[in-house]
Amino acid sequence: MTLLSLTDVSVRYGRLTAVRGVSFSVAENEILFVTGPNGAGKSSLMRAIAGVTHCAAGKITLDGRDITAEKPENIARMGFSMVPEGREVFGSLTVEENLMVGTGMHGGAKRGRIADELASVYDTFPILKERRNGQAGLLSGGQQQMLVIGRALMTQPRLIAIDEPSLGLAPNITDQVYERLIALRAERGLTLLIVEQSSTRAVMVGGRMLLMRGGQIVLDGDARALGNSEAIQAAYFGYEDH
Amino acid sequence: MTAASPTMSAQAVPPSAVAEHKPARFALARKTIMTPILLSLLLVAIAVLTYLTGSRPFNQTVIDVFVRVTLVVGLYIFIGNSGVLSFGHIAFTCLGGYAAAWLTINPIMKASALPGLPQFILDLRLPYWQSAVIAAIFAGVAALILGKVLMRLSGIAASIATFAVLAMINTIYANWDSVTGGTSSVVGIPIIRTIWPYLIGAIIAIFLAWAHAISRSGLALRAARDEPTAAAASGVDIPRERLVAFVVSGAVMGLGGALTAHSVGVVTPDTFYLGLTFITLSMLVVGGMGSLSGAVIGVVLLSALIQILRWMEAGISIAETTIALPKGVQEIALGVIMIVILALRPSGLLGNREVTLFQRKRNR
Amino acid sequence: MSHLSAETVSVAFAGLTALSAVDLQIQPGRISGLIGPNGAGKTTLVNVLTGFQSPTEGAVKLDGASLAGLKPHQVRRKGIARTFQGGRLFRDLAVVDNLEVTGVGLGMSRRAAVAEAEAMLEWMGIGVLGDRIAGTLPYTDERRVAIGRALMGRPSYILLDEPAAGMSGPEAAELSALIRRIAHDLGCGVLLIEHNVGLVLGLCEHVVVLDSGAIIEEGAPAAIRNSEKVRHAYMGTAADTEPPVEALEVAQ
Amino acid sequence: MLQILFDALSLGSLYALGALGIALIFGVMRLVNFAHGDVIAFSVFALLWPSTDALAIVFAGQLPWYLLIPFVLIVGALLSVLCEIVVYRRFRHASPATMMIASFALGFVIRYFLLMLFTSRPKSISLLPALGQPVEIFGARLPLLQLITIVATICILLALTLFLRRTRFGLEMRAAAENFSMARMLGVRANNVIMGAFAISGALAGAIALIFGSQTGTLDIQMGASVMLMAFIATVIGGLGSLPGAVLAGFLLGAASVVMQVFLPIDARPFRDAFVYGAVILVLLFSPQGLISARGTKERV
Amino acid sequence: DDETITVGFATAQSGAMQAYDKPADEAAMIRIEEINAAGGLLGKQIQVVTADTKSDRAEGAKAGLSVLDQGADLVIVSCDYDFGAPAALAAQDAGIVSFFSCAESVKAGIQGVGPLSFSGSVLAPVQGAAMAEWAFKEKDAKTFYKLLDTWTVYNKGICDGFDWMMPKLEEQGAKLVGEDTFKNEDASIAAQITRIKALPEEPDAIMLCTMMPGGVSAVKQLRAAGINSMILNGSGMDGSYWLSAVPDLSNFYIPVQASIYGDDPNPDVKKFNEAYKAKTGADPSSQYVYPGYVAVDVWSKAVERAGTTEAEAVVAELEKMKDEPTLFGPRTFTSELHHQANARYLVVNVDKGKPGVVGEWTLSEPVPMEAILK
Ligand SMILES: Nc1ncnc2c1ncn2[C@@H]1O[C@H](COP(=O)(O)OP(=O)(O)OP(=O)(O)O)[C@@H](O)[C@H]1O
Ligand SMILES: Nc1ncnc2c1ncn2[C@@H]1O[C@H](COP(=O)(O)OP(=O)(O)OP(=O)(O)O)[C@@H](O)[C@H]1O
Ligand SMILES: [Mg+2]
Ligand SMILES: [Mg+2]
Repeated sequence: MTLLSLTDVSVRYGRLTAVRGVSFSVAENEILFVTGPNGAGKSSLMRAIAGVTHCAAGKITLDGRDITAEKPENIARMGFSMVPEGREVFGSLTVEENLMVGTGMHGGAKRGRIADELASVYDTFPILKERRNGQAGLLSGGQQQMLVIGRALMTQPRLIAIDEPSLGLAPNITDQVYERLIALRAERGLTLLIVEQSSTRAVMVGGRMLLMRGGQIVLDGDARALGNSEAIQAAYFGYEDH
Repeated sequence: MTAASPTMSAQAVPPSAVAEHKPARFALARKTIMTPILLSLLLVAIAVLTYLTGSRPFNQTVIDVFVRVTLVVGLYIFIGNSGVLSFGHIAFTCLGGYAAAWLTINPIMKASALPGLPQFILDLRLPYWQSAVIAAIFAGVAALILGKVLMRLSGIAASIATFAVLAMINTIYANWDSVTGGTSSVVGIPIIRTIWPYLIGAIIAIFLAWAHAISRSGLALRAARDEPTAAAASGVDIPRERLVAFVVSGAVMGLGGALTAHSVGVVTPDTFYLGLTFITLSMLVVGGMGSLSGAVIGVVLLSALIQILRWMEAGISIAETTIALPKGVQEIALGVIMIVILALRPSGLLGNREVTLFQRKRNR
Repeated sequence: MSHLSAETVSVAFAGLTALSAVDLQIQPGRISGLIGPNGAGKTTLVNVLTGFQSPTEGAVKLDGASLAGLKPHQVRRKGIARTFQGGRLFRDLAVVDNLEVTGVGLGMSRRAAVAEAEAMLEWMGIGVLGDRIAGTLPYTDERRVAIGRALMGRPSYILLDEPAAGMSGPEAAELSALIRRIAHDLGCGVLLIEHNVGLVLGLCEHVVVLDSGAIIEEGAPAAIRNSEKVRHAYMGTAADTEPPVEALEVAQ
Repeated sequence: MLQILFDALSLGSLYALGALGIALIFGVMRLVNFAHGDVIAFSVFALLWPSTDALAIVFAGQLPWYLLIPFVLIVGALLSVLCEIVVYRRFRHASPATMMIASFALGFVIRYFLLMLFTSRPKSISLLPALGQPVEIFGARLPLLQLITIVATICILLALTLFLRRTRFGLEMRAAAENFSMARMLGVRANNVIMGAFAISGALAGAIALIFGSQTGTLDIQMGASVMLMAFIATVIGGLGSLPGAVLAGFLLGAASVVMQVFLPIDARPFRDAFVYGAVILVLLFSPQGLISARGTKERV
Repeated sequence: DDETITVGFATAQSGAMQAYDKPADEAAMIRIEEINAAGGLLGKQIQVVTADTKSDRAEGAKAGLSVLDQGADLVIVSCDYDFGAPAALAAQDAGIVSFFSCAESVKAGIQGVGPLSFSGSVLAPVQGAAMAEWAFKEKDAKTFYKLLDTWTVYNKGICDGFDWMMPKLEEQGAKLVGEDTFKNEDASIAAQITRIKALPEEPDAIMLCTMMPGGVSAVKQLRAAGINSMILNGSGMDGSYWLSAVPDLSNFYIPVQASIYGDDPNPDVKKFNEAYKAKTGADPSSQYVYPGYVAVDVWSKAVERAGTTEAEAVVAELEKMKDEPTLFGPRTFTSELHHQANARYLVVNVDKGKPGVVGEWTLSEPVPMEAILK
């Protein structure tokens, strides 16, 4: 069943078009990688889905509902959780407070579930537990990255979108993040939408892969099959203008 | 937009070899000089028009506008380049205004009104333009001394510290009766009612601001405004660059103070306090804090707006009937318009841009 | 021989030891690597070396002379440059001006600084970016500009904090070539912090591994790759799967 | 000595209460709300009928205290929320300087609106006269009103701090304060949360208006200005965003002012404020982050 | 022009000063209307032009220039010296006579503007001196305390007059037992009150040199603290509109040029008050209405006597005036002082919240120039 679908979505910054007419859809419980070189428009696309960047054109639906002009908080409340690029932690809050910010939308009733979730995040990232009462802004770069991923998981989303999860993470931690995400997919039917610059990880994990370039989708297919194919190389190194 | 992708062909000469190809002398100055020239021409045009109309109240209005231009440009030099919002600059205007008063009032009046002044000042009576220069220097020196202490601070702490300076100077000037006349007005300052000295003052301020902005210090300070950490890592001594801007802008504010004194003929500490602070700051922010053109155009536009609203308040005759806004609506309208402008253009009318004739292009 | 060194440097934050008795030496013309898990203290070490953080114990020495008490801008003027984990470009300034700032900060005239900035951009192969406003650059270009900014005035040492983060394989390969040229053509001593293990191991002559503020291993790349300790504390699957960056470089 | 302490506390509590309102909004929006002073004036002028006569025509001012106090607090809260909806909402992504000038312009509008309705002549009104009674504590004399003010300030501080630290609303508010769009991406209804903060701040303004009005018996359109200015300074030297810091600094400012008044020789007394501001500069130089630096004001490299 | 005489008002018609300028303007208008109704001045009707200073100094200069451009023969400027001076200076430059409608600083005249400038009111020091002398002579006050609000020159002026008078009274047995200062905007004067409370004995009289709005707050706090001394003020605290702030206020004294409370000994004042009410719909709010009337009155008399509106001649006639009777007390102008160094004051007492005239006082000698210029 289709969970998220985009039709002809464009994003513009003034005169610059960062995303031009992109369409794709994500099925429930799917893993979808979005890859592509620097400046391809991946982050812009994510922000447009999350509702924080305005779509210049096109239509986005989540669960069949049109969310193109919806407020970000309402999109989040529909079960879409987004980890933006560049670690947006609440620096002045403690680590644990950061984790709790997103848990309000369940009405506070499910205290037990929140506690369980917290325990499992701490389990994945023990360092966060150690620093739970420390100020989040003082964490190291990688620790902050763990925090934002943990924070997104705390909202118990149905669809999680992560913009470059491996950014600044030590390789073994990156492994753990992926393990956890894949486990959640199996346990809860979580749908994953992951932006990575390099296709390596997609090839390793498997799943579907979109390759963006110049604001457009240039390749769409099974990650393993596409692999290190000619097409990918061309996409990264081509210099044609658009 | 991958046009920026690097090519590996650049196995070129190491940078040092290319460094011989320096741009021509004054290339930077030549490239940016259109801005102050255009801004000055704008002011000259206004002045000539005013001169031609011959209306005395309008003449006085335009004099006010030029004084404000001087002050707001002075603010811009520090605030625009350093990003530190200063609430204290009007203190330098106060210093300048009183200095001009001390130097130009008839010695007989001075001896009775301000007996606490040192004898050599009591005996002195200078022409207004000399006093204006000295006032500017005096304010600049004060800025140097205060800035030495204050420029270590940044952000809102610096804003409050500068405000504290303003409040201190205000309290001192409002109570040091023998030297400043206390809260009572200092009178006898020669009033200059021709427009030209004010025009010249404003143009001097504009060129000073421009020269500072393109200087090494100006560039380093603008960099530190956005990213102090990275600027320090680039070798920029932030407090020092701030101090430079503080002194230059302090001097311009002092000049503005002298002009204020000569345009009205009386000074009181009150003239140089919160009211003036906020109106000048507003003009700067509405015009665009990060641009010299914004500073000048902000003043001109807001002043024009105020003037139009005043005419409307006084009543305009359309087809035999006079329509007048109720008294007091002018200020409300001004506030609303300012909010609307800022809501539509949060970084001011001009943002970071400058007016030039040509598109900004690097000569490479 | 000239060198920049940290001698038994320790840093403690309230209730937390970020570095304990770390020794490290960087030499001109050589590329050293610094890796370690998140929170190991790598950035903190760079902060100490560049005057942003004063060590609780130990000292930083340049050619044997202590740098204690110098402010960051003074350290930079001694020829020790750095980049930041986030780009930290001057967002409102054009790219050339970003580089120019360093020149000016080091005492050049603006004319000289512009000339060197343009030459530097050319040399790095990103001359076309010169007029772009830095705030609108994509992530990866930001990194390159930041490196260019740090290279102004030909520093003797440059400390790069995760310059390849968020770069794809081919982009990392280009970066790798650039770093090599920085060391060889400019004679700069490079300290490279990266989580891209392939990049580090392919590039560095000497690698230091930090964990919980202490050095747990150091040596040549091959030794690090095979160290069980490092594999356990840090590398995970990366040691096996990441293609070494040299391979990609050659592939081009 | 005790008398001096009480004098200091009673002046300080007014500043402290003002500082709370400012610090709250600053904490939430990085906005230095210059309109706060005018909200103070407005909420108490709401007790009068608009008239340009010198004599005040009392409207709600005759209500019994248990209606009058909520009335003023609600007026303050409503006006403050209205400001947020009509104006500040459009400045979510603007720079602090822009917001500050916008708030100043807004204050200007409110002020001139009042001026048009009431003229600049101060209006007199006998507000809560019962509070003028002096009480004796340990031989020191203190008007009941000031005692109430001091106690109320401390209670409000405690309640607010607990509220912000312990409740979800507080957490969401601080999160929205720091990164508005990220908070929304986490499902926080950030606009509502910020509106809540404005309501509290507005009610605080109402409280100041009441205290000030009953203390001076005079309603002046400028009345909020000087309290607001001191409160603003207290907010900064207290440590931006730290409510206890703001309150502490408010009390200290009051104390400094009273102590200087008592101990300066008569010739230097008119210069009192210069000394107070000098002290402010010294505090800032020695601890630029403020007396109690709030978490998160430190930024690591 | 030849047909009419023009009076220009460069006063605040909006903003903070408007509340003070407007009543004086209205009173001046009443005098102008009277003159016009009686056939005009030099046989010509008086025409009025106005320009708004918006309670702003820089605007003041423009307003002055604006009424001058409209041909004003007399410029009435703002009530307060600071706000009126720019317009008055413009008039001085243009060789036109100007009157401050009710400024009480010595600068509102020769000293602060020039030889063509006058004020319709009385110097502030006269008020302080008169109150001290009256309290000593008529009320038997022996111990005095001085509390100065440093906000304005006006406040300081009242206390200057008091300071000049005090040594004379001390020779006769009075005593100054203490002094203190505060600022008008101070939210609380608790510290100042504590100092008064610390005196061994409550002073007989407190000379309170202040004005609205801080003055009300100070009075309220003094009384709330249980200090019941008589409080002496300048005219600035006249008016009943603020009395509700201090319910049942007593023992509170103000000097006024005439009474707004309907009990003025001079029946013509009552007639004026009625005329004022008829014109504006409200009773005069304070005695500061009256000087506006006086300004036009003395100027028009001088014009009649000079037979011209020519500044030099009019000023010469004005300077000849010695105890020239007006509806609100005699006026004297000299070539040194275009202001009143002495005046006949009515003393108003507020008793249980009700103000009323309780006496009349004229200083035993005019305040000398040194004290005025202090
Ligand atoms: N706020 C902005 N204003 C102007 N241009 C922007 C802005 N954000 C992004 N861009 C531009 O939009 C284009 C796409 O950027 P985007 O960040 O979406 O790319 P990306 O694929 O995420 O790149 P990366 O892999 O480097 O993160 C780039 O050219 C970038 O310069
Ligand atoms: N100013 C500070 N106050 C408190 N703790 C700090 C501060 N700076 C760093 N730390 C802590 O010190 C430790 C080392 O941090 P550092 O940033 O040096 O790690 P790192 O090795 O660079 O990690 P990463 O790879 O994630 O960037 C971390 O646990 C961090 O939370
Ligand atoms: Mg991206
Ligand atoms: Mg790091």
